[in-house]
Amino acid sequence: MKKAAVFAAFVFVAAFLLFAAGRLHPFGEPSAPAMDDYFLAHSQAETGANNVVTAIVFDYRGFDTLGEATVLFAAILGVVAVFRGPREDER
Amino acid sequence: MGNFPFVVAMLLVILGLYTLLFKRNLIKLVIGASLIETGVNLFLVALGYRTAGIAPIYTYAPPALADRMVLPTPQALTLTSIVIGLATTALLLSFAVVIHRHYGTLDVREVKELKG
Amino acid sequence: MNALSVHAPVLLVATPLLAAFVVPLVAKLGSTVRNAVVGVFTLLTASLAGLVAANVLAGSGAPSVYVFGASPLNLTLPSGMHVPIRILFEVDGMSAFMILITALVAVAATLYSFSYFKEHSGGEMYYPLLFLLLAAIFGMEETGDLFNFFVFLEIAGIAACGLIGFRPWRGRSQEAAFKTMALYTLSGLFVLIALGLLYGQHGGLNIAYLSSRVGAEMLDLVALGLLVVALGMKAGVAPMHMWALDAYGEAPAPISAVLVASSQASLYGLFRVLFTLFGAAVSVAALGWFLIALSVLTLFVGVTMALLQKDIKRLIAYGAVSQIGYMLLGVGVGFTTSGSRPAYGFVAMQGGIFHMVNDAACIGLLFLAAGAVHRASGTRDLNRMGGLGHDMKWTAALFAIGALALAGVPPFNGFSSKLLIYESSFAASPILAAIAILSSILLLAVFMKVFQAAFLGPRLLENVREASRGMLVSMLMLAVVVVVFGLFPGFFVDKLVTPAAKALWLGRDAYVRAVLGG
Amino acid sequence: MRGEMSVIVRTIARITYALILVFGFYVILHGHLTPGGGFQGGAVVASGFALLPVAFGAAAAKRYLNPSLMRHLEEVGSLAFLALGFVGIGISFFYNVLANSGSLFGAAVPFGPNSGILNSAGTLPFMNWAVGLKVMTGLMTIVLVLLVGAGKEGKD
Repeated sequence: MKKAAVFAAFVFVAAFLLFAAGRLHPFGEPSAPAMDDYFLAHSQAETGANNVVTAIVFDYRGFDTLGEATVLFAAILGVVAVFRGPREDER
Repeated sequence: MGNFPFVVAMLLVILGLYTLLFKRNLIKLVIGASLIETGVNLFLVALGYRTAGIAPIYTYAPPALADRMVLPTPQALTLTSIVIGLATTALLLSFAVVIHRHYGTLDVREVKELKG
Repeated sequence: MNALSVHAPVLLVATPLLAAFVVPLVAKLGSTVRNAVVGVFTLLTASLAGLVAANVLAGSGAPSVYVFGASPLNLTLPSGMHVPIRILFEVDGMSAFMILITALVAVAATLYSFSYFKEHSGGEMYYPLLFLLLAAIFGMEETGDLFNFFVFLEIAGIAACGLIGFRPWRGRSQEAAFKTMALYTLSGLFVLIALGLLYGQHGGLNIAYLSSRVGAEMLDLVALGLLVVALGMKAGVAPMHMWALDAYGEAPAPISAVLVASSQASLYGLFRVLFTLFGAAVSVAALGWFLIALSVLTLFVGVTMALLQKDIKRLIAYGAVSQIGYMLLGVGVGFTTSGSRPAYGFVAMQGGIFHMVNDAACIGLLFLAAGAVHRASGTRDLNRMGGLGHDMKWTAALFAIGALALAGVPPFNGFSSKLLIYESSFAASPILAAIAILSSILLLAVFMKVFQAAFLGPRLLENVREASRGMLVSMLMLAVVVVVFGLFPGFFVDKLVTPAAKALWLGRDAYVRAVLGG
Repeated sequence: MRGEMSVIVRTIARITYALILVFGFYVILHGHLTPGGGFQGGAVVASGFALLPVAFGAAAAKRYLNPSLMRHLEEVGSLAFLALGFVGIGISFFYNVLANSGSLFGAAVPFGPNSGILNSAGTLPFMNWAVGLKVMTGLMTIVLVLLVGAGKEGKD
């Protein structure tokens, strides 16, 4: 019973994902590139970086990168905590 | 089939979803989560492709093609999501190792202590 | 405004991040220094939260915008552009309200942790993870960028799972952490797919910009569906609530309290998506009924399953799940009646939102008290404890306050918000009001039983000692909030809840205008 | 991965180890000019480090790479990155103060394809270094801790 419900949900989600993929703009022709064209045109002047992706990662969306560095930091803390030291008193 | 690559990326997501929902081995669950991540990353990168575009880097870019670069934002997003995926996978794997240490098995059906 | 006020929204996130990076380094100097540093940073974060909220609530009601890396810092659109290109924070009444809740829980949880984790190892990892979780929650509540929201969602998920599995010698905690992490990953990736779809359609990631562009097209609706499912999962809405029970049940007690705030931040994200991102695009009434259906299911599952539990923390976890149902019910009723009877709809919204702070305070209090009971008695099985009230008078009294507030008994705060929900949902459908009241009565019965089993009767356990002073003070802090919000609901509804409800209900245009101008 | 591998693997590892490291540092240093950056370069360096436990065994690798030192270096990298965000707070968080300033890394770059000016891009190269340090030490911490953790399990 529970498995059937999960399977139904799975089929539902899969159908939606495939439908969405089919309905998107044709591959190779982005429909709204205004923001990206801005990056391509201005990143050299505004940040001085030839690599536009680096300019976005560290300048235009630098705060995301701080978050991503934090994610790695959190994962390391989690892994180290899980594998730490000897067993302690249950309480 | 103008957007075949999107369909392929979504198929990868669906495969991962299937693995995550119906497999019983903890390591396979981690693989499922990784598959979904890969599919989503492919999807994001594919969103920004321009036919016959070049990488958005001006160093020694061929001048004739310099006005036809692929969109850079999806690449930056993918970079972020790859690192996030890596962090998730590392954490999931270490939980799996400790679970194996406690119960001597990786089968979710034998691990289930938390019920109700 | 002075420089501190201007930069307060970003400092609110940067300060706990700084703390998380610094604490492992100063932990070498001993636990006293470490605790001092942790305390200072917590107080600093809480006062910044107060400053941010005060600035917004004292202002004209327009959202304040902070653009990262822009010069000047409120330049959302470079000249000639119609798309915001940089990440920005956008703080309105609802964000301010959520920030205050988080800050309240943060201070109580940190203070409690000082005593609770005294003898445990790994403090140099525990406090940084706690700070990361708080920074991520604040970030989720402030950000105006969908991808940035996703990043903070993932930080919150990873830090939370690190904390749930923080006691690796308990196999069950690892199991709960694995389960939770798998589910968080899934929901995070759903959010990522949804924002990929929106980005592919409209070429932007800013919530305000997307809000001005999304329509009732099929692709946008698929994105909406994915976002609702993903954020609902993370908030612990039935039928995807299973992780929440394990996570709340197995996490250390102060973390369970912070996880409630984290779930509420996901719920905030859900409301933000429904009201702001898709506020102008989708048919309101149908979505409202969908939310109501989810909320009734959540209430039903939470309350009925709570009746069967023997483990005190798991039982409270079911209580926490049922409270999410109340919040959804209030907002769902607000959604359905917004067209036909806006007066009732607004009251319902107020009720749902007011219930968030009440829930954070009383569920947090209950989790902390349960942690104290577990620490003192060494068990979480209700059948094996009894008569703890003889030795733990304060904890018993505080637990009773939390339980009565949770069950919606006057004069505690749960009553004042539930009353708003009862009367407004009665306008939508009397059956809903009946269900809501019935759930409250059942919750009261459940917690009467728990209180009786744990605290009353003959002493079953020897050598039980009262919780330490730090734990009691942090519980007392939440209890004061519970009582004060219950005694003067009108004041808080006026000052805090109404701006939040307005920002969510009517604030979409202002939210978009603050970024796109015009 | 507990023992060391065959002499072929060890010899190849000795040769490629240095090359991988050099390539990784090159990717980090030129992050603002060529494909790559702090993350990619850091990952390359970490994979070079990861060769050591693969080829020579975990015990030998732990003599050279100290997990707790790695972890603290990772924290330093995070702090440096956060501090670089704070550098611009006079204007706004993450504002690139050094770009086009004429000072270090402040050279202006003409629009369009060029051969690359290393002394450009303002705070970006510093951020690349901070993130590179963070990622290389962070990934290595995870690898070493998982190695030790999995090793413990074998002894139970």
